[in-house]
Order: sequence, then C-alpha cells, then structure tokens
Amino acid sequence: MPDGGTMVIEKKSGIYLCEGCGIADAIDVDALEALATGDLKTPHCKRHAAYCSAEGVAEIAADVKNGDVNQVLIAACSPRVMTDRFNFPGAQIIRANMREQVIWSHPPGEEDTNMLAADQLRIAVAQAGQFSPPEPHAEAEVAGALLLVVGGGVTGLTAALEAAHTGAEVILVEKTDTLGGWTRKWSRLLPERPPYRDPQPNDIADLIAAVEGDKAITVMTNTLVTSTAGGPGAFDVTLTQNGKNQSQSVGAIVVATGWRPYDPSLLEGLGYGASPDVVSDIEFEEILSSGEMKRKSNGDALNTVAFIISGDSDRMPYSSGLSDRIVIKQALQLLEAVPEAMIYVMHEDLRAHGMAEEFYRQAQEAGIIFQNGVVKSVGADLTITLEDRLIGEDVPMSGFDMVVLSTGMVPNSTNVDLEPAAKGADQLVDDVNPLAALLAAAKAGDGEEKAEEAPAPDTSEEADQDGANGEAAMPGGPILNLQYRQGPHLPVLANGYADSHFICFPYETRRTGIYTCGPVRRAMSVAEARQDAQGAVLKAFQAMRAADKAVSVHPRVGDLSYPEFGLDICTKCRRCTVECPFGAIDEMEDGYPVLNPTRCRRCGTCMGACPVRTINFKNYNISMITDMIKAVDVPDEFAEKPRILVFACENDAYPALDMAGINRHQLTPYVRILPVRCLGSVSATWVSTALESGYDGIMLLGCKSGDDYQCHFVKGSAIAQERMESVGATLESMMLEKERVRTEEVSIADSARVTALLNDYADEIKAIGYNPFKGF
Amino acid sequence: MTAALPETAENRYDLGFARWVRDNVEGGDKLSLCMQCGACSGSCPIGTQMDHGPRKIIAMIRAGMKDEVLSSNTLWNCTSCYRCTVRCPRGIPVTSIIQDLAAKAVEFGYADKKENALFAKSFWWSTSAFGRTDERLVTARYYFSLGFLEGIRRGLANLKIALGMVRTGRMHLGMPHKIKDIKGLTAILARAAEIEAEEANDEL
Amino acid sequence: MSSKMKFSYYPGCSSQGSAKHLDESLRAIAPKIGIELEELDDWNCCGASVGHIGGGSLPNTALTGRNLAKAQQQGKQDVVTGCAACYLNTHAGNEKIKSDVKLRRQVNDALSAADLSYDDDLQVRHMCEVIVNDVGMDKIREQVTNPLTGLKVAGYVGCQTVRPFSSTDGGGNYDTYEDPDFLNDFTEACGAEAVDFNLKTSCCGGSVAVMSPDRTLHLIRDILQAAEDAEADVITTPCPLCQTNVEMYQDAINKKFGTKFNIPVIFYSQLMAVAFGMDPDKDAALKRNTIRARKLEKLAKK
Amino acid sequence: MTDGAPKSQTIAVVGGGIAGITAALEAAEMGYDVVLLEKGPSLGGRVTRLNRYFPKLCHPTCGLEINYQRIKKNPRIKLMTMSEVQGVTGVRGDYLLTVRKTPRFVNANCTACGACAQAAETEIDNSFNYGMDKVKVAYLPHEHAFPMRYIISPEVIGTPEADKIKESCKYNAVELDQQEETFDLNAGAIIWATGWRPYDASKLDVYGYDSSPDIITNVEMERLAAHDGPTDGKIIRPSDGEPAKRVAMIQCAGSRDVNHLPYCSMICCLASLKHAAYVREQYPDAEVDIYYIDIRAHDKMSSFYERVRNDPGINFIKSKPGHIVVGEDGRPLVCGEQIIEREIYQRPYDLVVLATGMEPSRAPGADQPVDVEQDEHGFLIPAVGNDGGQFSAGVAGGPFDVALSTQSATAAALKAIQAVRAG
Repeated sequence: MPDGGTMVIEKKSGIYLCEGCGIADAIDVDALEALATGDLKTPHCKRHAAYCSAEGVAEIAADVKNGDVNQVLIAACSPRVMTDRFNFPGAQIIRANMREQVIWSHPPGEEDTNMLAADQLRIAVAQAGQFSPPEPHAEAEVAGALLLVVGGGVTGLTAALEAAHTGAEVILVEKTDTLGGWTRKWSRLLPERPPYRDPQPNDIADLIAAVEGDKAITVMTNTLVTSTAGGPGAFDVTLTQNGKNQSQSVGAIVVATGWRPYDPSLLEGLGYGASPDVVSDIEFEEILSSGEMKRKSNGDALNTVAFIISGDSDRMPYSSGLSDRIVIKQALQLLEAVPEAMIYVMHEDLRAHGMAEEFYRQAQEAGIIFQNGVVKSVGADLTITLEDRLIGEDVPMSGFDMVVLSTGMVPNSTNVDLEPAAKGADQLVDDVNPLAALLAAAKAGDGEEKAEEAPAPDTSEEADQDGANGEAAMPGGPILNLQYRQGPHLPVLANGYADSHFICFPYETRRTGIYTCGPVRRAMSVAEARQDAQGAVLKAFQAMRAADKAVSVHPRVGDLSYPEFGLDICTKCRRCTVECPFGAIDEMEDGYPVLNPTRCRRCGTCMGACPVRTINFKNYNISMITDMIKAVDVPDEFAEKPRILVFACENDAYPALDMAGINRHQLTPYVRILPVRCLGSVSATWVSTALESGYDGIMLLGCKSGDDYQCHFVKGSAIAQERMESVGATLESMMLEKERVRTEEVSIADSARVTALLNDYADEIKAIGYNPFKGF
Repeated sequence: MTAALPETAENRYDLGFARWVRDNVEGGDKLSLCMQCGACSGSCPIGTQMDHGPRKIIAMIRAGMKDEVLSSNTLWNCTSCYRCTVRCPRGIPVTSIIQDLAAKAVEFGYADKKENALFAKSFWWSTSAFGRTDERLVTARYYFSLGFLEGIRRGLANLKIALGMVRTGRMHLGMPHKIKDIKGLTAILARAAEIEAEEANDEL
Repeated sequence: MSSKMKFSYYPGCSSQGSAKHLDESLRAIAPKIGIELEELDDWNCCGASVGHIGGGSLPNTALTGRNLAKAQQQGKQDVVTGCAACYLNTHAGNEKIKSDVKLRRQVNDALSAADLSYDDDLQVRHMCEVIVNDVGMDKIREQVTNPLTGLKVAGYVGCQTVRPFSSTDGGGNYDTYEDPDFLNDFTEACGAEAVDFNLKTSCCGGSVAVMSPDRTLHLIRDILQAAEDAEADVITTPCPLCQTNVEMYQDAINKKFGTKFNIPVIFYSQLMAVAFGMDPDKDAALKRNTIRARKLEKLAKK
Repeated sequence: MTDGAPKSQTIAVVGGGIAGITAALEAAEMGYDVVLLEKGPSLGGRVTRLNRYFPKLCHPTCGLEINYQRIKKNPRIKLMTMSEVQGVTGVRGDYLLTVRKTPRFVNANCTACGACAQAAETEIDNSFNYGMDKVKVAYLPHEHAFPMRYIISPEVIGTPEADKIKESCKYNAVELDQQEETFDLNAGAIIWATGWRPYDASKLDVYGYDSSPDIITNVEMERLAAHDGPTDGKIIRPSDGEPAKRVAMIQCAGSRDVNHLPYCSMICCLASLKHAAYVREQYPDAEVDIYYIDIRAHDKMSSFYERVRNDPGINFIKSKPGHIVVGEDGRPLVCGEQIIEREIYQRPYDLVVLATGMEPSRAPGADQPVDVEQDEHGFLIPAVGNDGGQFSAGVAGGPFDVALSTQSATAAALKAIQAVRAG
C-alpha cells in the first residue's frame, strides 16, 4: 500500500550518508556532513558503513519511529535498488544517487567528484523541501464492480462470463438481435488443443447459453453505446436499445466489437462475381454448414476445388495470417465430406505459424496439395492462371468445380453501420500511429487510387499529412462515442487495430479503463480471442479497483499523486487538454480544464504543457524541480567548470545511466542529472530557470518517438522535442546558441552510448563557451 | 505393370497426372506433404546436372506436367545416395519417388534410349539369367547396348581399370557365377511379373 | 562375450568380384570379434539400385523375398551383410514385406513358384552396425595386437551404409546419418589416427559413376582432395561401390583435373585384420587393392 | 468449480521470465498474494537475453524495468530465486508445492558493490551470453539483473579462492556454507510459466554449427548485437573479429522438420528480419540473405516485413539450404537450391545465423521432476486441466512471441484468481 495520506504539519528531515560500496573511499563524506549540517541546515545527519545492512536500516527506522524524522534523505545507491530495505512507513523517502551516478562513473578523490556529490545532496534537500506526500483525489463515485462489455460475439461472451465468474455484474451489449457474432457461422473451429490437427466442434451455443443463464449478466441486444463520459470506476454511458436511451454507470468497459470480412470483390482479377462458383471463404463456410457439397452454378458435386490465399498486400491489406488456417480447416472439412476430392491450395507465404504447422501438415498428409505461386487470374470458366515461381512459368490450371477466395478480417474499430462522427474522426488515427509511415511507404504508388476508392474520407489536414490516409479514412462512427476532448474514437494503430503497446503490455490502453480484446485488437482465432477476453477482463477489474482506491493504473501502478490545477491563473490555453495522451482532461463549457482523475496516468504531460505553471503534483511539481535546478552550485566561468543539466526519463535514460555506472563507464563531471516521470512533463520554464541559473547546456534524454515510439506515456518524447524546438527559437532570439538545449533519444540499453553522448556534449558546450548569463 | 497413364489432355497441366502419381508411384501418396523448401535439390550431389531436380519435379507433378516429368533427365541422374530422403523435413521418400518414376518412364516408353535404362536392362539380364550380378558382363553388355562403337570406346577408356581389376583378382573371368537353383529363381521372377501385370489389368 | 553371435551371412555379388577383399577380410576378422558367419545358402542378387527399373517393382522385391526365404530356412538369426547396397535393398525390402500385408502375399505367391515362402520376422543388419552395437569398441581394442600407430586414416562412410531407412522409417542404429563417428572409432580402436575428414557421407556417384563417369568424377575428386588436405595415408570405407569408385577413378581424375592423387582406399575390415596381427595377404587381402596401401603393409606383421 | 472456499488464496507462479513476471504482477495488482519461483539467480528469462523486440526494435529491458518497479512496489509478490518446483500435490484451491532451493552463496546483504568479482580469479563460461565470453566465478548475472545481487558459482566452493572471495566482502554477504534446501509451500492455484530453450543447433548436423565459430544461432546473434554482449554489440565474425558484412540467415533450422521440431516456432521469421535490420544498421554496405520456406509475418507483423523487404541490402531467398560447409578460405559456404531461379548455389558468408526454434523447457528428455499434463512436444495445454487450478502462461503452452506470451499470462492470472477467490 502506498504511504498514508495524512497531512504533514512539520517536515523533519534526516540525512543519512552511506559510506558503503566504496563511497567513503571515493568522496569526502566529512565534507558532505559539513554541508548537510551547515549550508543545508539539516542538523540531523548521520553516517553508516552500510545503511542497507540490518543495523543501518534499524538506525533509520528507529529515528522514524521516535518521530525524529519524517523525511528520510538517503545518500547511497541508486533509487532503483534497495527499495525494499529503504522503506519506512510513515516517512517520505528521498534518495541521492551517490553510487551508480557518482562514484561508479567518476574518478575517486577528485575535486570534481566531490563537487558532484555535494550537488547530489543539495538536489535531494531541495527536492525534500517541495515534497509533500500525495493524497488521494476526492472520492469519485464508484459504480461498484459493474462491467460493460461491448460486442456479443465469442470475445464479448467470454469476457462477460469470465467477469461474472470473477465476481462482477455485467452488461453485455450487442448491436444486432443475436448473440454469437461471426463465430455462430463457423461450421467448425480451428483446433485449439493438442494434437492441433483436426477442426473442432463449434461450442458457441453452449457459451451463449451459459451467458444467458448467468444471473450476473444482463444481455442487451439491438443496443448501441451512444455516449460514454466519466471515467474508470464511474463511466457514464448511454445505451440505446431500439431507439430508447438508458443511462448507466459502469466501472470499466471491455470492447469486443470483433471483425468483419474483407470485401471479396476488392480481390481484383480473382473472378469474384464472374462465376457463381467463385465464392469467398465466408460463403464456402455456408456450404460446409449446409452439408451440400455442390457447385452453385449447376448443382454438380464438388470434386476438384481450389482455394486461393491472396498474399498480395495490394489486393488485401488484411491478409491476417488467420486466413491461411481457415483455408486449411475448410479444405480438411471438404475432404472429409468428399474423400475423393482433389483439393488445391494456391498460396504465397503459407502462414501456418506455431502449432498451426501441425494443422497444415495434417492437411498435406490428407492429400491436399499446396501449390506455391501468385494467382494472376481466375477466369469465368474457373481456369486459374498461377504464376508458379517454383516451376518458373505461368501455369493455367483448369478442371476446377469451385474456387474459394480467402478473405481477411477487418477490425471493427468503428461501427460501419453509423455515419462518421461530425467531429473528432481525424483523431481516429492517433498522431503516434507507429506504423503509419511504414504503410504509407509500402503503399507508395497506388495511394491515390486507394484514396479514390475509399469511402468519403474525412480529409482533415492532419490526416493527409500523416500519410496514412488510406487507413485513416475508415468508414463508420464511433463505437463508444467518447465524450472526451480527444475525440469520440478509440485510438488505433495501423490497419485500424485498436491497440497500444502490444508487445510488453498488451492491455496498456490509451483510454484508461477501456480495454479492447479479440479481433478488434489483432486478427485472431476463436481460441486466441477467448484468451484475450480473459486478459482484458482482468485489466478491467484492476481499473475498477484502482479507481476505488484512487490510485493510478499501469505503468505508475498504485500512484496516489495526481495533477492539481490552479484554475485561478489558468489562461484556458488548452495545451493540457490537447496534449494529454490519455484523454484524461476535458474542457468545461467555460474553457477551463477539468481532470477526470481516474482516467489520469500521472505522467505529468499536462504539467509540462502548462505555460503558467499551475498544474502540479504533491510530490512532483514545478517548484520542486525548479528548486532542484537552482540547488546546484554553479561555478563561475573562471572556474572553467561548465554545468550541464540533464532531464532523464526515469524509465529508460535514468536506468541506462545507472547501468553506465555499473559498467564503470566514466562520465563527464559537468553534468547534473534529474530524473523526470516522462519527458512530456518537462516544463519549458525549467529550461529558462536553468539558463538563468548559469547552466551552460541542457539535455533532455527521452525515449524513441515516432513510428516505433517506446514511450509508455505514448508521446512524451515527441512532445518534448516539439517544445524544445520552440525553446530553441527563443534562444536564438536572445542571441544564445540553440545547441545549449538539446533533446536526445536514448534507450534503456544505451548505457555505453549515453555516456558518450553526454561526454561529447560537454566537449561541444566547452567549445561554444560559457553561458553569458552565468553569474547574473 | 502399372495402371495406364492418363490420357494427355490438350492442356499440359493436367491434374489427372498428379492423381495418377499419387496412386501409382512408390511414395507418390506423400507428394502432397512437400512444402517446396528445396532441401532435396540443394542436397543432391549432382543436382547441377539435372534439368529440374527433385523439388521441381514434385512441383511439376502437382501441376500435372506428365510429359516433362517422365522425360526429365532428373530421373536418370539419381545416385541413390538418399541424402534428399534423410534430409526432407517432411519425411518424403524422395529417392523412391524419383527411382520409381524412372521405372515408370521406362515402362511407358519415355526412356528407351536413356543410359540408365540400358544399364538397368543389362543389370537385370545378368540378375535374372544367373541370379547374380556379374560386374564384367553387365558392364560389357551395357557398353555395347550404347552402340557398337560406343561400346568399344568405353571399353578402351576403362581398359586400365579393367586390367587393374584382373591383376588384383577382382574381375571374374570365365563363366559367370550362377546360383544353384536358377530354375526356381526364374519361376519366381516370372510369377512376380505376372502378378504385377494382373494387378495393373485389374485396375483398368 | 563368451559365446559367439551367429548370423546368416549375405556376401552379395560384389564379394565375387570387385569387393572380394571385403568378403575375405570380413570372414577373417569375424571369429576374432566373436561373430560366426554362416553363409546364406544359394543367395541371389539383391537388385541393387536399378533392379526395379530393369525388372519391375515386384520381381525386384521378389529377389529380396527369395533371400529372406532362404535365410528363414537357416534359422532365426539375423541376416548380416557387408555390402551397403545389399543392406539397403534387403533391409528396406524386408521392412516393406513385413509391414505390407498385400505385398507379403504377392511375394509369397511368387516364391511359391519355387516352393519357398517367407513368413518370419527376420532382422537384416549391416556388419558395421553389428560391430558398433553388438561387438563394441572394447572387443576390437582387445583384439589389437598390432596397433597401427602413425597411420592417418580418413573414414569415408559413404551414403547407403547409414541410410537403411530410405523408404521405411526404422532401422540403422547409428548416432547420425549425416555425421557418423563409427569409422573413426574403428580407426582409433585399431591404434591409427582418424583425421578430420568432413566429406564422410558425401556421395561418390554410386552407380551413375559406373554408367557415366564424366558426370560424377568431380565428386570423387572432392573426396580425394579432402582426404589429401587432411593428410590421410589411406581412406577407409565400408562400401564396395565407394571403394571401387574412389580407387579406380584416380587415374581418370588426375587426367581430367590435373591432380596427382594416389591414395589407397581400403575396407575397415582390412584395417582391422592388420591391426589384429593377421596375415596381410590371406586375411587382410591387401594385395587386392589396385593402389597398394604401402604404409599399412609396412605396419603389417609378416 | 469446487465446493467451498479455497484453502489457500496464494497463487504460485513457476518461472520468472516475461510470462511469469506478467502473470505474477497482474494477479498481485488485483490484491492476491503471489509466490514467484525462479530457477535461476535473476528474473527476465529468455527476453533479458534478447537485444531488441520485433517489430518495434525496442529493448526488452524497457518493459522489464517497468515490471521490476512494479514488483518493488508490490508487497504481495514474494520472489524466490534459485528455486525450482520439485513436486506438486493437492487440488484446486489447496496445492502443496515442494520447492528445492539451490545455494547462491550470496545472501541478501549483497550491495552489488562488485568486490567479490574483483577478488575472484577463475573465469567460467558466461551463460548469459551463451558461453560466448567469460565471467568470474563471482558475478552479477548481467547489468540489468533483478534482484541486483551477485552469485558465486559452485565450482569455486571449497577452494582457497572461495575464502578470498568471502574475505573481500565487507557486508557479510558471502555464505560459503549454504546448502541446498527443500521446503513446502501452499497455493490455491499454480501458473506454469516455465518457458523455453533454443533447439540444440548441434543436432542439425548438416548446418555445421560445430564446425565453424562463424556459424551461430539466432539467440547468439541477439547477444552479438547487444551492447552488453560479448562484443559490446558489434556484429563481427567470431573467428577473427572482422565485421560481418555478408550474413546469411537460415530459417527453419530445426523447426518445421519432422526430423527435429515438427511445429513452427513462430518467432524465428520475425527474429531474422530483426537480425537483418541489426546488421544493416551497423554496416550500411552489408548484405544479408534470408533463406526461407515461408516468411510467416503473422498478425500485425506484415508491415515490418514490408519494411525489411524494401531494404535493398536484404535479399529474400526462397530455399532451405541443403547443408553448410566450411569453404577453402575458412568461411562458411551455404549450399542449396535457389527455388525461384532453380539455381544450385554455394555462397560464402562472413557469418551464418541459424534460426533455431523454440523447444519447451519441458521437452521430452528434459529433467522434469513434476508431472504436468503436456503434449508430445512438452508444451502444456492452455489450461492445464480445465477444472483444476493449474494454468500455463507463455511459451510453456506453445511457441509464442512476447506479445502472445504476455497476453496468455494475463489470461492465466485471471483464471488463477478465479481458482483462489473466496465465494
């Protein structure tokens, strides 16, 4: 549990100088003690050979227990380690990194090293001065464990049932009049258990029955979510059933809107429409379900059948990899029904990945022939012209009774039944769509054509510029119709998948408390979608729990702090509402920002955005960092010791600097490093404060931005770069070199590179010369 | 004897041939397992001398290219080293398929003049006549089956080898070794050929 | 091993011609390593790699059927052969007959023409595999009275010896079919040095080399080159066709590629016979090599 | 569902790789007690040894750092390293796990100051780098190790060097007399996240892994490219340290092969695309050939494939090479048939990377003390006994990439919670 939230009436700081791990050998601890008790006016200053030892911990704990201190300043190792030891309930903990970033990255005994150590202590004391323990935000109204599941297909049904089994009440809404979605139409399903070789029975009816029979689940068919406001714990949703509106407060939302088939008539040249015997895989599934294995044209029995998997991304951008498995399934089922059938599968790269290889081999063993090649055309007489690259010629193949075209799964990240939203559709593809540029590059050449075909795109300038217009112009209206400043849609990635960081954190949503799962997030099979639903339900529970406890969800799990807005000096500039990556800040009618605290992820981007410095956290605020910047003893130019201020993202750059220390990479003595929650939280005012304070250079170290952004707050690094570009312009207007402020992207693995980067920068700053403001 | 080859359709790519191979060639039922990875052709010691190589032969069978397959020199370059077979990631008996296709090519008149067919015939002559292979006689018969002049040429070219063999007692001179019960063997082979022919007729 | 292991011995056609020295040396070393070879009565040709082309599939299998029928009459003991092609064909044929009811019926139908039948469940094995799995290297080392110290040997396994499972999925109890170690083990058990020779399962061209040497001489050249690069004094092999091809074509290769190869190619059994202190001519049959293994001959006990 | 309340509401997570970490955290952040058991000295499993993830080319340590911070903040997670489950009895809601803890010879007093490593002299193979370099017998598993604590290799115990190591430690952290111990713990549900190991490349005779240092595996390539790897991230020829500018990737080295792993390992295609990108990033004049059967850019990965395919320095060659030998100049020669052109090739490379597949840690033949329902390959079925309280997470349940592993781990956490929640 986080620290208790009682008001601290009087700050009683204690400084604990650790001498272990060679600290006392490398720096002058006597001098530090003198600094603490002298200039820093902290008489309670102790030393120990190893504060992390049982003895050392006991010493601090006793001081806390006795009420001697309520702010513990430990000058020892990095704040990233020994967190279990240095944990004293009832006291605030401030850490000064003397080991990794001082003695391990600087030569022992030197004046510069001692100056750095002294500054580390000054910074810690300054931090303590502006540090208050966070308090929970005013209790939001919490809806209890009531979950809204949107979509009544297999994913939504599973989500509803799993949530009910975990103790929630559930409302399941489905836009059509029937539950089961596309899964209902599959005659059989892909294998999901060992030996992964045979199509398995479709048990969707059992699932529907279980949901309908569960008292904790309310099923609403013919229902749309026409409005969503509020936030986790208390989303305020409007459910419209047959035209009638119903308001409901729900704790979290699982979006399982699934997919729709790609339009087979867009598969150019493959004969769809030219003959009734050219059918899509969806239509062939109907044939399998009917059990009548006959040609559509004349009712003759099916004997020789070709399946075509189009791997060509121009023909079909949604060739999801699932299509291949569906073809295998259908071919096996056909063979079972017609054992003498001759079945060909024309494919390019055959994507039967993972255990699906067993399924593929099963089909091969059964005698289904997989022929690698690009299908050039399918004639009205079902002659297939295969560019057989293996043989090296175009092979006309005839004698087929039917040709089945594999289609892809298009994610339902919008509701295609609805008109596009009047406002905010431009935000459907977020400005950080990581793959937009890639897709644009891949599509270069036919982009114009595509744009013409695409249904009436919302051609906002932004969407055009970002080059992913083909994808941006997805048809349809919003699924949840979010009443958010950031627009009504869920942000999507390439090809319209509603997702975020899908590698490490598959449910790191960009709309807190709303979790997508199933094929809306990624093309997936029924089994995979069921699993995905379970994951999303768990995250939904966590979001409700966090709202209840007024703490943050991932990645700052359990954080009680939240941004507080001093509206008295707010200029209604709206930067905070626009830049919030999570859509947590809305605008009131009068234009003032209003925080939805349960949506907030505590990154501080709003704080960094605010030009009048009126957005602050109790334990992380403008004044705190300002004081920390000012606390450093900046020597005058005659000392020939420049000072460089580094703002380091605490998740990547700061650990990289620690690891540079672990590897004993030697760092320039001129830098002073301040960790920040996210580069997005860096206020331009800190830069001016630093320049006024005589720093000669300022470097911002953030994560990779752009297409493959790595920021867990989505766009902190990108925002910082933008802000610093305008700072650079200001510098130039003040006749200062714009090199004095620099933003760099470093990854957590850059421990060697970040050292070189800073050392080079120090050389560069020395070459430029000292800050003319120094000493003023 | 094997079930008759399917009629050649106007279309070169007659799927009937793929089906015929599946049903009539040893290992043909495993053809559908091929994923065209090329490990077989890439492993073949004399793949460079083949017009197609085993991997492409399989692709051509599956595309129904009867004449091209049965007249391919690939069938005649197999050294029976079985590398393709042991390396095949799908466990396809590639060597057996190639060799049986060679037998079929002979059977259906695609290979009357091929060296290997002639060699095989010389070999079988010795085996069926004596019950054993007489290396000298098989070789000689084979050389001369290539034509009288070619026979002389080959014989002379290998004269030194032959002399070496004679010198070390490794070339048998005189009457060929013969098994005792040659009569029995002849009867067995005749009956076996008869059964095979009957079976082919049954399937017609 | 106290009692001898008895096998029905199938020498194969080459034992009467090009691979007489294999047959002679095998028969010589067998008693030393506890093996009794009882020659298969009136055995016939296995069909080799072209029998089915020349005579058809079933007649070709019937050849194997007849040999097995003869073996059955001789008892339940395993059939063993020293020849790679005989092994491959007989092993594969045996497995097919045993697993395919229809084929077995047809083969027996044919065999009945000579009052024979095969309904037993015999095992067909290769001599090398018997030495590896039944005899063991300890037994070999025990018999070595004349260690071949200083002799550098390239162990050339060839293909078919280790590929009995070409058309069946069983058989062949070797460590691997791509990189088998047993020839090196034999060599070292005999006190010689096994050189690092990476073409041990490379193909010599097989019967194609007999039919059309021009197409395959480069394969043998590569094998010889690798042996020469490894500074081998001799190449040793278990395969009759490999032995003949690699030995006999050296002149032709030298002519075609301008090389100067003159590397003896001997059977492992010849190597063993010498190491066992046996007669170099009568038992090891060293005189039968057209390229004489002089260094080995010098090491042999007179 | 079983009757009545579960006896234990603790969830045991076996395996501290990305799946185990994820499952443990997701359950703990729902307020459940979790015991996270890791066989090795630190968390992170296989992903710690990856340089970057596909398709974003981001570093695994980034996500791990967040996860480690989450663990540090969460008192509900009890982490046990050096701990392996030896036996399981009981039923859903009431399991008894027998755990064997092997000695680390370093206790929790360790400050990671490194004095012990300085005192040590003997060097052993660095398993973190797949033996491509050496570490001292007293070592930190790697720079991002969590817990950040040293370990002493058993080889040195009982030698004078061990005493010297002990003396060097000022914090009484070295305990040379630690013994293996076995203890029991209760849990109401078990999540198996036992992960995978690379298929043994030595078994692929034809690809010559043992015949040249310049023929490496894909996991070794990750270390070669990693800044904390044996070459500080320089992709070089291990034989002579020269830049590797002609590089071949051999796909399906073991996977999709009935003689080895019959299934597709799913990750290798994308991993090789990533490796090609590594090489091209380091050497603008490098050329990479990817030998493949099918490129399986599954799910959302096709754009990444597209990008790599558009790189003129990366060639896609449809061909499963027959064999790889060492050529006359000592470089590996990749031999096979180029399928599209039907050209028999023999090409020399500076470096050949075998895209070996994933084998479950519980593959047949592996030493597995606990009997859990698994398939013929050693993968656990998705929910280990549907009515029971045991679940698989990550690659223990099938060949998955990281995204699918974390997804399955989150699902497993929910199922485990359902098994232990009261009422």
